[in-house]
This record gives sequence, structure tokens and C-alpha cells, in this order.
Amino acid sequence: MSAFKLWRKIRRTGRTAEPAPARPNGPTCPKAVALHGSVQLRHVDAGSCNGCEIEIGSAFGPVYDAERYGARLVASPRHADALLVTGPVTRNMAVPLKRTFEAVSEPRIVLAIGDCAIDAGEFAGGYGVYGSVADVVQVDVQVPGCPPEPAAIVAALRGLTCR
Amino acid sequence: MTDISYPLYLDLASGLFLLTAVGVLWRHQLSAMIRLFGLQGAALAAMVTILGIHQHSLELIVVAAGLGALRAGLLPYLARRALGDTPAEARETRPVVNVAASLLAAAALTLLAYAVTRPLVALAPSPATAILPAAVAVVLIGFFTLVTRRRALSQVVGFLLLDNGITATAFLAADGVPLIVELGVSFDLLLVVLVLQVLTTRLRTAFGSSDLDELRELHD
Amino acid sequence: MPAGAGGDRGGVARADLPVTVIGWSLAAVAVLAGVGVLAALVTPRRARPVFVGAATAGIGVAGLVAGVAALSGQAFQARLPGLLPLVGVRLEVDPLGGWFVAVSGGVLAAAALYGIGYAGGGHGPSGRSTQAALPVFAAALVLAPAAAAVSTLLVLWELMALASLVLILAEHRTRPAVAEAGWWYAVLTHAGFVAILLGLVLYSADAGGDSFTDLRAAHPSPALRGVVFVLVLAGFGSKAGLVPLHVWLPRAHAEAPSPVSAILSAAMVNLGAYGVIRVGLDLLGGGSRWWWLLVLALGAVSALYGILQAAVAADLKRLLAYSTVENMGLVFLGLGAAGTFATSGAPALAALALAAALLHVLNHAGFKALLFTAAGGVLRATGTRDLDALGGLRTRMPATTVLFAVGALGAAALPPGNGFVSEWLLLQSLVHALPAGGAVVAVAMPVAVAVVALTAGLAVAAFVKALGVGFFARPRSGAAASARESPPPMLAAMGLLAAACVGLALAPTAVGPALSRAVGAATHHPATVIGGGVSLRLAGIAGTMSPLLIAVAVLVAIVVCALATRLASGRVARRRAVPLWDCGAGPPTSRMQYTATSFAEPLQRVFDDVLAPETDVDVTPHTESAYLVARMAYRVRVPDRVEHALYAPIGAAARRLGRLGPVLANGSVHRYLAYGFFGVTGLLLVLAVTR
Amino acid sequence: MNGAALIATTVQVVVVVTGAPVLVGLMRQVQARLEGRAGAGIGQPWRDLRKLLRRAPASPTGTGWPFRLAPLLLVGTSSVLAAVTPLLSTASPLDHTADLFAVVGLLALGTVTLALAALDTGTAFGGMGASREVTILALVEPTILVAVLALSARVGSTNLSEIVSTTLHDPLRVASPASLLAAAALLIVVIAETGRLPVDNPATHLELTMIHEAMILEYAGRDLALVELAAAMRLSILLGLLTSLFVPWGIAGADLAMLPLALAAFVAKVAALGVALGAAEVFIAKLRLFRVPELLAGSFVLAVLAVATSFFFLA
Repeated sequence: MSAFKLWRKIRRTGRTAEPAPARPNGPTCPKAVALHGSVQLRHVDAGSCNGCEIEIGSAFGPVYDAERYGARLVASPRHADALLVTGPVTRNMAVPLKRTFEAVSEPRIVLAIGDCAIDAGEFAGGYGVYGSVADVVQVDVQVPGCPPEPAAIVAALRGLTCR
Repeated sequence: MTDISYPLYLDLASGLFLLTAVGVLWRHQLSAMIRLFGLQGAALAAMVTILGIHQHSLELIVVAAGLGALRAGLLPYLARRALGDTPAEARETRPVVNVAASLLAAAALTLLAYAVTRPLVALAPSPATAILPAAVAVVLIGFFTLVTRRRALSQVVGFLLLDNGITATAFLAADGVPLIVELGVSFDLLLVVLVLQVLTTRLRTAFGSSDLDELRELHD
Repeated sequence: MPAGAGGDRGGVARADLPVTVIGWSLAAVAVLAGVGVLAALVTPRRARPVFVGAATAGIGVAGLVAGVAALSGQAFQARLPGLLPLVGVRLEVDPLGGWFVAVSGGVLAAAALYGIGYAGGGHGPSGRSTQAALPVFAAALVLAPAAAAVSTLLVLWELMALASLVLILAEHRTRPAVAEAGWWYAVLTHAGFVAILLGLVLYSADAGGDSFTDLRAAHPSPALRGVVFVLVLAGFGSKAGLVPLHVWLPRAHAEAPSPVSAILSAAMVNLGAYGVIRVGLDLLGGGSRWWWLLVLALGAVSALYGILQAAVAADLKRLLAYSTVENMGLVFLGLGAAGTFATSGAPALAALALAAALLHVLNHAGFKALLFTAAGGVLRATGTRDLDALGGLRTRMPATTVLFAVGALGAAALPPGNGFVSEWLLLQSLVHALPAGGAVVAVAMPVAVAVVALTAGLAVAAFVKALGVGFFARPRSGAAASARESPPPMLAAMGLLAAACVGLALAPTAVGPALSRAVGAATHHPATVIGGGVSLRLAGIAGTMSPLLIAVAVLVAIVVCALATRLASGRVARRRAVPLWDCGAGPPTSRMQYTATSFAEPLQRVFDDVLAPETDVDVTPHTESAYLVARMAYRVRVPDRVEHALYAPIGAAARRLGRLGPVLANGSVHRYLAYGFFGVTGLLLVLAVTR
Repeated sequence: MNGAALIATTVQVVVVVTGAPVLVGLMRQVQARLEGRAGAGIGQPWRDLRKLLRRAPASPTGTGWPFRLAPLLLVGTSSVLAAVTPLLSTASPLDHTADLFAVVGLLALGTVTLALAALDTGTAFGGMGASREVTILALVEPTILVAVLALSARVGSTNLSEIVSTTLHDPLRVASPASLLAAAALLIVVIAETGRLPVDNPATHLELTMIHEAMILEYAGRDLALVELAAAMRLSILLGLLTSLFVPWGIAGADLAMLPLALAAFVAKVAALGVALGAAEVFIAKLRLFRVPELLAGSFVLAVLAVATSFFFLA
């Protein structure tokens, strides 16, 4: 029975994805040239308040649907081309972040999502905070905002996949 | 329908008839069991209808209609009523024999049914008797369900499977049974369900669940 | 070549000993056995294994020659009246016997060569008695299938049992478990011997002569035939390790020194199958259907139970031993199917099933000898058989790893392995039986197919575990980390066995004619069973399969795919070495790896009701608070359930019986004399009354 | 005949290799649409593969030839399967090479190599994935072989082309209970073998729920591309095998003229089956690992019923 309910729901809802904005011209970072419309992302929470996680979640949700541009979250950095790093890097997460970065095969792209990732933001100078993402690994793309809009995240990803 | 396709339709109906029985063993959800039982009633009715059309006997078709109304309509409805909507009742949590084992048992029972009915089929080989094994298998599986399930309601379903199997066997072995017998059987079935509904509601109000093992407590 | 010596030894009965290849090689076997024993007694401890090993290898080669000669069509019969009091010795090698003689010979040759290397460096048995027992065992093993009379067979059988017992007990000083294993073996093998003795003596008493020709000519009553068959089946079944008579096998094969394990597991157990074929099909000529359904059921149960235990075993040699139970089960399943078809009027299918069983005997001998020798190399190098403590041998013992992988491929019955070919034959015979026989067959065959399939699946699990956990990944203990590759003689022996496995896997049709002859000798219906060149063709069945082409195709596909990826990946993309992905938290230690136990846990959970594993968790809390856990120990062991359920009560009964002893024998001489007196008078009394 | 057959076989392999990722893309697209998303388009898996092929493969510390060899062996066995199964034409020159048993064996061989590679990495997740994979493999075997028995009992041969052509010659057989039951049983088996819902979730990120994914966590770049390609190929081969066994219409014989038609029919059938599977996956959730044996026991029952009916309805 529940299957029928679900089917009716699907029928009534229809398509929720918003129409795609204009397609970007050319990759925003040089390393993205080899990607050809497909980027696998590994998400690293380096000590975020989970605001950015929620936004990333909705960026991959039905409304913004980042997957339609060829971006996909994967389970292992070995499968990834790029890292989505959020939050100020805490002392405990500095080494893991570095290891994760090294586990991604060349060429690696790092996206710093949110103000905290760009410059430790609110938490700058906190006793448990190591610093910004750029203090640990080199950052290629920055998505400012606290938290950044899903649209901004999607735009950054489209900058990599050029779709 | 043509005589070539008649055995085919009969086979398909019997296949559904048997599969629903296996499905009852397969599922944990009591509501699903009841749904499968209803489906089986429909398959039974279809089988009898096909027989009726093939033998051009109106009586059989009427009986089939009655069977359909009772087995696919009324009994499942009553059973669902008896089920109520308390979540504790909704699942056959831990049957006496776990599901995988009872499925293997079902396979063994089917093979057994096929083996024992061979002489019967050999007596009068015809499309109708050819699917006799399926009916006997349903009888055995129904009995198995009756033995190995704990919930009162799943046992009722098992009993109803048993009766479906017997009915099918009767229709396939002899060319149909007298209407009155069929009605009698169905009516006392009806009674069983009504009684059990009362009993389960009582049990639920008394103990909050209808695990039959708890009936022992009624003694002392 | 001591064949010359063999000549004047055979002179005892030159009158009716036709001078053929088989004759010479059997004589050579006898002589070499004597030489071996002599060498074991006189040579110094250091050199002993070399001489004895050489003699044993010679026995093996001679046996191989004799068997191959018999399979190529030569016949041999001999009667040596002087050799055994009263009855004399009758030898005859027909293709059926030749098949088993050849298998035993091949295994013996390789295992003896292996033993020479194994004994080096103070490993393995080098005691006088043990070394003396080896050639005797080998000779008995080779000659037993050549026996052509009940008395000869029984003598050789008992000789084999005693010699093997001595060999199994070789290391009883160092490990108490060995003594226990020997005890189990002694009890069960002698119970089996008694059963065979009873059965065959009943039979020959009815036939009025103990040579096989007399037995073939005899026509005993159906009841007697049934009794004889059941007795003989029990006896030979205990030798083949059929459930529930298998209890000795995992202990003995695991505790014996590795070369001996190889011989036991690859050669000796086969004789159980030989006995059932010889007596059931050849001498008794088929009999009635329920015999073979019984054999089928026993085989199915053994196959499933054996492989289940193997799949959850954490001890490498125990795993291999249980897999022997499984494979013997498959062989008996084939025999049962063959008998069932023969008795329900489908001779072609019967021949096919029997061919499958015989081929599986050969294949199993090949890969099991290989696996046991490789496991012996591991044991020699690391001192442990516990898979949970192994691992990382791929880098330390590369050759052994590859050889073990070859054997494991065969044992897992995956293409292109040699085990796959015989299981394919078996399945073909079972699948096409469906229209053949009545309802019984129609119910039995799907079950049999399902059993074979489940067995194959579990075998895959067991050997993925053995190879992946035991040899791959990183060492789980210091012993495994400091392992060293085996010496050349051992590797050479393993190489020979591996070559045999590969040959059998890729060109099974090469043994086709020999197989057909052996089957013909057993069923008295000479016919070609399997034929074809590159691809395997069956008589009367449309199924075909070509392991060689499959292997070639896979190789070609791999090469093509490698080249294609090279092209597609372009100039970039050089493979780079990286640390393991550790989720960012420090490098994973070797203790974080899956062990054999954890690998088997899901299967153990699925088959909980069958295996009934024993788990116990003990928690030691902190001294200050009962809620803080200081240490937690989790232990799980899967005991042999049959042993607990069946043999414990018997043992208890025997113990109760034993308590009568002190009552009867209280040490007074008069009482003992009185027993004797009353015995004699009672006997006389009985005679007086009956006469 | 042989030349034509050879061409047909090569076409088969090429179609499977190129089409398999598209099939996966199609299934993902269907799911995306049902979830109200736009979807990445059916070409996306190929874009991923193209990119992965250009990226550097990694060989983690302590891994050796088993880890290196597995991807090649996976693709190798899969392409051999694509060659021997009658997807487009029943006149494959390799038909005498491998019958249904051999096909099952080759499938298992592929799974085993991947499991061994996962064990070779010596990580906890690799071992976990391998252990679960071989457990499911072991439980799936009986269903497959008993279903094979049901299919080959009437034909009298386990050779695929014979089964297919026999079915072509009397279509009524397809609707018989025996073949319907066998089809249901094999469908469940295919779902389990290819690691789809409800047995395994191919899109999961949670290591502890993984089966197939957990085994390939260490692969990167080119190796990963090969593994993904092989997985897609196995899926499409198995779906193709199902269609060939149960709805074989359109499969060509030895003559090349029929080949385009056969190709169209094959693509249509497999696409339809894939869409159905993909849509069904939206409605169901993953089973607990220890409920999977119940599912497989159920499929086994179906297979046994198929055998029983196929034998007893002969009378």
C-alpha cells in the first residue's frame, strides 16, 4: 500500500529541480581542465558548526541538484578529485585533513566552503583552532558566506565541471 | 478460451496459488500475510472459473464467484479488522522456525506433495489433475504455518491457507463439490474468524498482545 | 633400477607370474619397501630421511608406472601361494584398480620428495620406527587396490592402518593433541576394519571362495547382499571420512607431519571410495536402489558438513582436512548417483556420474596434496597453523603463495581450476537425470544439485579465507613476519603437483580414455564416457565445455584490456605508491585487519543452527568502579557437533562398561584359572550338545 | 558461418563494453527523475570513466599482485562472458567453450578476485566487504544452479545457445510456470550478484553498510575505472542473459542481415529491464545484512518450485 502512496506523491510532486542558470564559460581553476564535466568530491568537516554541512546537503538535494552538473560525493578520497573542506581547522583535524589531502591522487583541487574555512572566521584565534584551511593545504577555490548559499556552492562546482 | 491455452491459464493460476502460500511464510508483516491470503483467494476463484468455463458448467462459475467474494473479499476484510492497528500486533516477530528455515521447509513440502500425488495424477492425467500437487502443497504449507507461527492471526491465516488448499484439491480431484458442502465449510470458517476476532480483542485488552504462548496463563 | 632384484624376488611364483611392466613394477614396490625399512633401521639419523624418502619415492614411481600400464590396457594377474599361509596372495590390476594405484603412486612420489626437504633442519619425523613405517605404508597403499582376494585385501588394509597410525603418532612427544588424534584414528579405523571384515567374510563364506572371481560368480540372497553392502559401506566410509564417521579425520590429518597429511588426505581416503566401487558395483553388481540413495545421502551430508566446518575453521590444516571430508562427500555423492542411475536403467548417465566421481578423486588428490604440502611449508617456516596469526606470506614466501593459490583455485571449483572440471561433470550427470528416472530421482536430483552448488559456494568462501587471510595482507604475528621460503626439494615437489593440477585443469580430455576404461571395468559396460579434444564432450549429452579455451580467452581479454587502458590513459597517470587510506587517523596496524574468525563470522551466523558455535565474553571491570571496563575477552569456537552429540554418549557407555573390569579381575590367580577352566568345559559342553 | 558468427560476437563485446556505463547512467537518470531531480544525463558514467582513466592509479603500502591484477581480471572475465552469452546471436563460435555452469563459474571468479584484492589491502573495510561478498556468493550459488537445472531439464542441454533457440521455437514455454518461477528466482539472484538494492546499496557513503563499495575503497584512477566498468558490464550481461533466456525474440542466428534488428531488440529489452529495476529501487530500502539470507532462501524456494513444475508438468 505504502508503495502506492509513494507513487501518488511522486506523481503529484513532479520535478522540483529549479531550472539551471547560465552555463559558466571555462573552468575557474587551471587544474579543473582535465575533469571534462565530472568531479568526484570528498567532504571533510574540519571543525565546522554544521551550518555549511546543511547548505552542502541542500546543494545536492532535489531543488539545487548539483549532481546534474556532474558533481558527486564519494566515500573515499581515493575516488575523489576534489575536497570540500568546511569549518575552521581545529587542532585535532589538522593532521587528518593533511592525510586526506595526500590520499587524493594528483591533480587535487581543494574547495574551502564558508568563511570559517577561508579565514577561521568567528573562531579565529580560538584556543582549539589551528587556523584556516589554507594554513594546512593549498586552497584552489573559495566559497565565502556564513553559511554560503547552496546556489554559491553549486556555482563553484559548475566552475569545475564547466556544465 | 481455446483448448490449447486452457492448461496454460490453469497452470498460471495454480502457480499464483502456490506462490502466495510461500509468500505468507516469507513475510513478517501480518498485514502483508492477509493481503497475500486475499490474493490466493482470487487465484482460487480464477482457477475454479477456468474449470467452469472449460466444463461449460454455470454452477461452477457461480461457486467461483461466491468463493471469490468470500475468500478474496470478506475473510481478508475480517482478518484485517481483527488485526486492528496496534503496532505490537503488526509483525510476526520470532516464529518458532525462522523464516529462512521455513522457506526451505516449504520447498521440501512441495517436493513431497509432488512425489505423493504422482499416482493420483497418473490415474486420470488431465490439465486439471496435473496441478493437483500445487493444491496439496498449499495444504501442507498451510499446516506448517499453523504449527510454526506464534501470533493468533498468522495462525488463522495458516488455517485459511489449509482450507484453500483443501477446496482446490476438491475442485481439481473431483469435478467440483456440492455447493452446500462448500457453503457449510465457508460458514464455519467465518465463525472461526469471528470468534478469533473477539478472542484477540479480549486478549489485547487483557494482556496487550496476542502471543499464543501467553494463553497458558489463563489456566492459573 | 632395482627391477632386476625384483626379478629374483618374484621368483617365488615365476610359474604363473607373467613378466609384464605391471609385474616388474609391483615387484619393485615390494623390494623397495624392504630396502626402505632396512635403510630406516641402519642409516644414521641425519641421512635417514634421504634414503627412506628415495625408497618411498621409488615406490610411488613404480606404482604410477603400474597404474598407467593397467590404464593403457595391460592386464595383470598373479598368485603367490607361498607368501601368505593357508590362502596365499592374489594380485590383479584392472583399469579400476589401476586408476587408484596410479593416483596413490603419484601422490606418494611427490610427498616423498617433499619429505626429504621437509626433514632437513630437524623438522619432521626422523625417528627409526616412524621412518620404517613410511615405506611400509606406501607399499600397502599402492598394493591394496591390486588385491584380488578378500584375505589379501584385508591383510594389506590392516598393514596400511597400522603403518599410518605409527606415522600419525610421529610427533606425540612434542604435542599432546597428537596422542588424542591417534587414539581417535585407531578406534575408528579398527571399527571400520571389523565392519569390512564381517561384511567380506560373510560374502565369501556364502560364495565359497575368497578370490574376487569367486565372489563375482556367487549369487547371494538379496538380504545378505544388503547386509554385506551396509557393513562394507560403514567400513570403507570410515576410511573415507564420511559423516558421522569422519571424527578422526580433522584431528589426524591436522596433527600428522605435513608430508604424511598429504598422503593421508590425497591417497589413503580414496581407498574408501575404491572399496565401495569394487564391492558395490563390481562384485555385488549394482544391487538395489536404496543402497545408492543411502550412499548419495551420506555423500551429500558429508559434503555440506565438511565444507561448513572448513568455512569457519581458523586452523589451516584443520580447514584442509575438513575440505577433504567435503570432497570425499562429493565423490560418494557421485557414486550414489551412478548407482541410482544404474539401478533405474540409465547406464550412460551412470557411467558419466561414475566418471565424474573417479575424476574428482584424481583432481582432489592433485590439489589436496599440493595444498597440504604448501601448508606444511608455512608451518615449517612460521611454526603456526593458526590463520589468525598468519598473513603477509606473499612477500616472504612468494613461490609457496603462488603454488597454494593454484591449489586453492582447484579446491574452490572455479574455472579454470581442476576441481571445476570434475564438479562440472558431476552436475551434468545430475542435471540430465531429471527425465531419466521416476519420482525418487526427480526429488533427489534437485536436492543433490543444490547440495553441490552450496558446497561449491562455501568452498569458495573457505579458500578465499585461507588464501586471502593466510597469505595476503600484512603479517599478524612476528612468526609470520620472519617466515622464510621453503627449501628447493619441497618447492620442486609442490611444483610437480601444481603442474599436474594445471594439466588436469586445462586438458582433462587427456585422461579421457583411461577414465573410460576404469569406468568400464567397474560397470562391466565398456564405453567411452568423455571425449573430445580441446573441448570436453560427453557421451549422449549435448553439454560441452572447454577449460583450455576459457583460460586462453580470459588471458587474451586481460592482455587486450591492459593495452587498451594504456592507450586510453594517455601519457599521464604513472602508478604511485601511497600509504593505506586510514580515514585520516594514523596508519592502521596489522591488528586492525580482518582475521579468519571475523571473515567467517557472517557465515557462522547464517548457519548458526547447524554449527552451534560456543561464544563466551568475560568482562573484567575496573577496581574502583564496576561500570568501567578494564578488559574484555571474546572467545568463539565451533566444536565438531557430531562428535559431541554422537560420540560422547558412546564414550560414557564404554566407561561404564569398563568399571566392570575390577569386579571381574580382582587379581586372584585362582579366579583367572577358573575363567579358563569354565570356558573350556563350557565349550566342550556346547560341542557335545550340538554334535 | 564462422566469419559472420565471429563478427556477431565482436559486436556483442563492443556493445556490452560501450553500452554498460550508459545502462548505469540510464538507471541513475530514472531514479533522479523519480526523486524530482534533473539528473546528470545518461552519459555521466562515461564522463566519470574517461576522467578516471586519465588519473593516476595508486598502489597502497603492502599491496601486491593480487591488488594490481584484480581490475584487469574483472574486466577480462566480464568480456569473456560478454562473448560467450548469446545476447545478439546464438551462433557464437565460443558457444562450445562455456555452458551455463561455466558462465556461473566465471562470474564467481570475478567476484573472488575482487574479494582477494580487498583482503590484500589489509584494511578493516576491505576485509569486511570481502567477507560479506563471499557470504552472499555462497548463498546465491544454489539458487542459480537449481534454476539452471529447471531451464536445461527440458532442453536436455546446459549450452546457452541451445536453450535460447529452443525457447525461440516454442514461445508458449516462456509463459509456463516453470520458466516464470525460474525467471523470478534468477532476477533476485541477479540483484544480489550485482549488488543492487535491497541487498546492497551502490550509492552508500556509510562504510559499515557497504558490501561491494567497501572492497574498492583503496582503488584510484585507472584501476577504479576498470572496476567500475567491470561492475557495469556484469550488470548489463546478467540483465541481457535474463532477457535472452526468457524473452529471446529478436536474437539473430548466423546471418548478419538480422544483426541490426537483434541489436535494436537487445538494447530495447535491456533498457526496459534496467528502467524497471531503477524505478523499483526508488520504492525499496536496503535489507539488514542478516535478513538477506531470508531473501535468498526465498529465491531458492522459487528455483526448487521451478524444477518441480518443470519436471512434473512434463507428465
